[in-house]
Amino acid sequence: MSNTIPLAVLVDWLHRFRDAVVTQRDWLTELDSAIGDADHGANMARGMTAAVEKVEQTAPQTADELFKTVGMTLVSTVGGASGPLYGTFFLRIGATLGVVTDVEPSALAAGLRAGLEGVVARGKAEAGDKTLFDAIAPAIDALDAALADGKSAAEATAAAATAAAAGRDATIDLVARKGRASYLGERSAGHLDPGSASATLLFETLAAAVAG
Amino acid sequence: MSNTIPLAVLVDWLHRFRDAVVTQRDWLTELDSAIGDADHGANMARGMTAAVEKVEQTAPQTADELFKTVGMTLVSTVGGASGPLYGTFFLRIGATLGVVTDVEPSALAAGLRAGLEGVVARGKAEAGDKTLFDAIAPAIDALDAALADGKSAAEATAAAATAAAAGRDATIDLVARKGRASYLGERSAGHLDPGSASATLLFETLAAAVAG
Amino acid sequence: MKKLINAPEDVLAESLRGLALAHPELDVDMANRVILRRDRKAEGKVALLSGGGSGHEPLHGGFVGVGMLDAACAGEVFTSPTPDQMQAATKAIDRGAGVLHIVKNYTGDVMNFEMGAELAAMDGIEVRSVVVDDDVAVQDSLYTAGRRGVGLTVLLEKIVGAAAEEGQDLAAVADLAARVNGQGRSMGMALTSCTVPAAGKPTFDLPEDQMEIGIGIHGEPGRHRVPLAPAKDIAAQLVEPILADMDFTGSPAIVMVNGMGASPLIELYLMYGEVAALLEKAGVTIARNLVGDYITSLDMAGCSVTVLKADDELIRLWDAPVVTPGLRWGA
Amino acid sequence: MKKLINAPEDVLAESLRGLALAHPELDVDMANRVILRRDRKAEGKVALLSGGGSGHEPLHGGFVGVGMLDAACAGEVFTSPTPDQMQAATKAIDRGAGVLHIVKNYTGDVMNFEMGAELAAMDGIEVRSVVVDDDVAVQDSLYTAGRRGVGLTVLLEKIVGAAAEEGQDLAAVADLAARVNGQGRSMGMALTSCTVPAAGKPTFDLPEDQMEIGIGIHGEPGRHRVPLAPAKDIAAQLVEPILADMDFTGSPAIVMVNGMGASPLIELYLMYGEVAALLEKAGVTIARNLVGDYITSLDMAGCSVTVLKADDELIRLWDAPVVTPGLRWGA
Ligand SMILES: Nc1ncnc2c1ncn2[C@@H]1O[C@H](COP(=O)(O)OP(=O)(O)O)[C@@H](O)[C@H]1O
Ligand SMILES: Nc1ncnc2c1ncn2[C@@H]1O[C@H](COP(=O)(O)OP(=O)(O)O)[C@@H](O)[C@H]1O
Ligand SMILES: [Mg+2]
Ligand SMILES: [Mg+2]
Ligand SMILES: [Mg+2]
Ligand SMILES: [Mg+2]
Repeated sequence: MSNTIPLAVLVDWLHRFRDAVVTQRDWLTELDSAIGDADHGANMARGMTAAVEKVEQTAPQTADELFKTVGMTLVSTVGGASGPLYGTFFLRIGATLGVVTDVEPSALAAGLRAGLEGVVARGKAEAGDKTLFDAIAPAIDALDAALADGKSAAEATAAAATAAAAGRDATIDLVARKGRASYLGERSAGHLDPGSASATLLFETLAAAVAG
Repeated sequence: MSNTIPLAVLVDWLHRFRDAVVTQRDWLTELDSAIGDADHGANMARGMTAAVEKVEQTAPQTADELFKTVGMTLVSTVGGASGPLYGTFFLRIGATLGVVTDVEPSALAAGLRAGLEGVVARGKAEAGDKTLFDAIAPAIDALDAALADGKSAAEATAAAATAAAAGRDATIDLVARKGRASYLGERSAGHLDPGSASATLLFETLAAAVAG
Repeated sequence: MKKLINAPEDVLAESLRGLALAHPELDVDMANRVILRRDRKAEGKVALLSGGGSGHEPLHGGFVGVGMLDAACAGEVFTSPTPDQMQAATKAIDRGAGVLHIVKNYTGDVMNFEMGAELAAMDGIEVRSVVVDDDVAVQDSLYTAGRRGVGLTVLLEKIVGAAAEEGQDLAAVADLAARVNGQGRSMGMALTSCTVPAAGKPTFDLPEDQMEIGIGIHGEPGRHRVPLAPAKDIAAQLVEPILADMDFTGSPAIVMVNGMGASPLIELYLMYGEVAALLEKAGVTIARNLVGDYITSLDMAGCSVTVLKADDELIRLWDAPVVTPGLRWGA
Repeated sequence: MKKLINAPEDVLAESLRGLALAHPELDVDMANRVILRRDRKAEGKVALLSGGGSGHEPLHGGFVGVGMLDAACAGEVFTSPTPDQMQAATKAIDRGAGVLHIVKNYTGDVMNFEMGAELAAMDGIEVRSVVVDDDVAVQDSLYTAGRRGVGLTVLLEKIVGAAAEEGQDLAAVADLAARVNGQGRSMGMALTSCTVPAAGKPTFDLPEDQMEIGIGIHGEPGRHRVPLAPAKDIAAQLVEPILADMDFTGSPAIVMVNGMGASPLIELYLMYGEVAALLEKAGVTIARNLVGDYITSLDMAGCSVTVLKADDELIRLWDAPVVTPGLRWGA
């Protein structure tokens, strides 16, 4: 059994992520209503719908093209905080993976790590700020650890999804220091961060796509 | 037992009418909410409060002064439809009664009749238009009839009050042809006319004042 | 009731105080509740007075200024002002050329202005009146109070104000006012009731899935209660009765989409898009427009549409300079 | 949800259509969702670009015109526009003298405008930015997103727009913008939540007897939920934190009482009376004011107060002619 992830699986991931944010659109918006401005579901659904459409139209043949297409489309259709953040995330993944069609799990992990660094470069978030960072960072840490332990791509991405969900749930108790929720001060505590929720969907759909 | 009505009783009537519209303010407004603009209670309460205050300040010594004071105050403090209508009503009563201190019941009836004619001159209302005319006109008819029958002032004003209430209740089934309720067309049926309600209070308090 | 107010009975006085503080170019007579221009018109110019119940802001006080009204009388919320207010205002603004009273057709307004004009006549001032009655939601008839005066009032005050400003005499100004009134029609709708401060609760209940078509500007229920509909359908329900009542083709039209007080501009512009498309389809040429809150009904959500059949002369007067808190251009 | 709209996803495009129809003096690029002046500035003049999520009308599209913005990018409701919109707009309005981006301080707006400026720089256009952050409801700190940009944006766009119109260069215009931002403070409150069309229901529940103090302009809950209070107390709750944050005595002030979208003018004037009285008591001299809906939050009822410490130069620029749908005087 080869451990490399073919481009088709990455495309499938993006479809699944699109489906997830469309399906969970109202939930994401509800989370954003509590401590934000009630648009995160609409933003992610609009952006990923456009991104997958663009992918279907242009049928990219390499990983860098695929993720660049997604990243550019998110940047140009989402707006808000999530547009530049998710956009930069995917753009960096594409740049890191380069002109390949099959992706080694470790290369994917490196790409995701680069994506996270792009998010931090744009948004200056740190651990505990109550942002999507708090789901993505532990997910990538778990992915790295599982791969270092010799786990399969399926096992490692499943571990990443679990870690993302844990990170997401841990945002509930946090007082936001970045993004709109920070305006609420102490009132932001007790609510799940919407961006960490969509980021968890990102890793859950990755695991599902890799598992097939 | 003299049947003449002393000025003090007329002053008492106005106090009682003031108290009645203040007490029934919310009810009058609620009636006006259904088929008007929700201000008849506020209008009548504001106007009669100002009128009685003015009467207390100036202490008019004759019927014409008394009713002129009330009429002028209503005209200058109420506005809306009820201001000119009730204002004209009282102004005409005053002009008809003239410089007297004690008022014969028949003179009062003539004064009220002149007041009604003033209302009609201003507002062009006819019977069945669903306005305060529909309470005032039958009240004065009843008053005239009772006095012609040789009834006492107390009996005659009580009959007037009963007729006013009957006229008021009969407005429920009417489709309004005058005033704001006319804009509702058929939808105005099924609701009591607010002006006929305040006019009924006018005759009920007259009867009460005369009865002592 | 959720409002930015203190005691309900103080709303009018306190709002006038704020208006006076915000607009030093206006002179607010707090005792008479009359809003006047600080710089009065020159001797020999016809003066324009309007007024009505409060709760329709910026109408009428916000339309006092150069090129529009000389004064406005403010009544209590939804209650016509009183004759002595009109007398005081008429006296203050008359420059020897007479005064035009612009009255919206409501029993109370008409009767009070009639008495006010009688009082002014006793002061030796020549007064002419125009009664605006443009609301096609109301069936017109000799036996009723007739049509309400609604959105056209704004357009009329602007156009007639320009004529008075350029020095036309009272007869000409009054004739123009009558002509404008004859050539404009309006229709309104409500998504929600308004709440009269003194009443403390909504004038009518309107379920989440219903709206009122054919409302006026006093929170009175409309002619029909119908299911809530998309903007496109709402526009049709407002435009159709207007076009059915008068032919607007063949002349340039001035069109207003007016908010009732609680409908945000993003929605009013959207409505204007729908209304303009319908009018264009019906062959009406829109020469000028207004979109915004101009004649409101307190905190009611909803809108109204007004269409005025204009001509070169009316367009010229429309374009003339106006400097008021509510309408301003050309100066 | 009761709104004058068709499908929620079409609100922005359809509202822009209406804006374009209503204002032929504007050029609305429907593909890029950019609102521009039809008559572009002369060569060599600094151009001003702003933009942000929609739902704040008339901000920003309603402030495009002579003496104010050269273009505005419209994002989805409450969602910052995207970098390519800013790139297209910047390119369209640059007259060789550079472009100032006026950005409200929200993470999304700041990031998107940063990327937009990067793209414009790649097109060889000199871009400077000012990030407006005037909301005293938010604790300022190095570790957070900082204060929100709210009402001061309106005043800044007017004043800086006048400077750009009279030919000041990019450095001067950018410095002026930074100076204005440093000298103004705002605070807002909500009586009701707004409803985002795509969400379909109010962003937060607010009981009949409660209000939110310290809200922004995106329907986000405020800093505190407190019992509903009279206008007098509300004014104090808005004015005090502003005065606590900055000393406004000794200079003329420009003051805005702004409606959040569903509060009628009669209430806003009343609030202005309360605010002006409090400021006067605190020794603040109000030189100019604005009362009305200028930066809204969809259909939210409530208001905000903005105070700008001005001087003769800022007052001169404030008084300079402006011709936009939302603000107009002097021409
Ligand atoms: N500076 C930041 N760094 C990382 N993530 C952020 C930052 N600011 C906001 N976010 C994330 O963005 C999410 C909100 O996205 P969205 O609602 O689409 O945008 P907006 O806040 O502009 O409305 C937040 O829940 C948070 O996870
Ligand atoms: N033309 C008229 N003639 C007689 N009464 C009238 C006329 N128009 C209205 N009314 C009376 O006035 C009442 C309404 O008074 P009010 O609510 O105080 O004034 P408004 O209608 O101006 O708000 C109606 O209920 C009706 O009885
Ligand atoms: Mg959001
Ligand atoms: Mg009434
Ligand atoms: Mg009334
Ligand atoms: Mg947003």
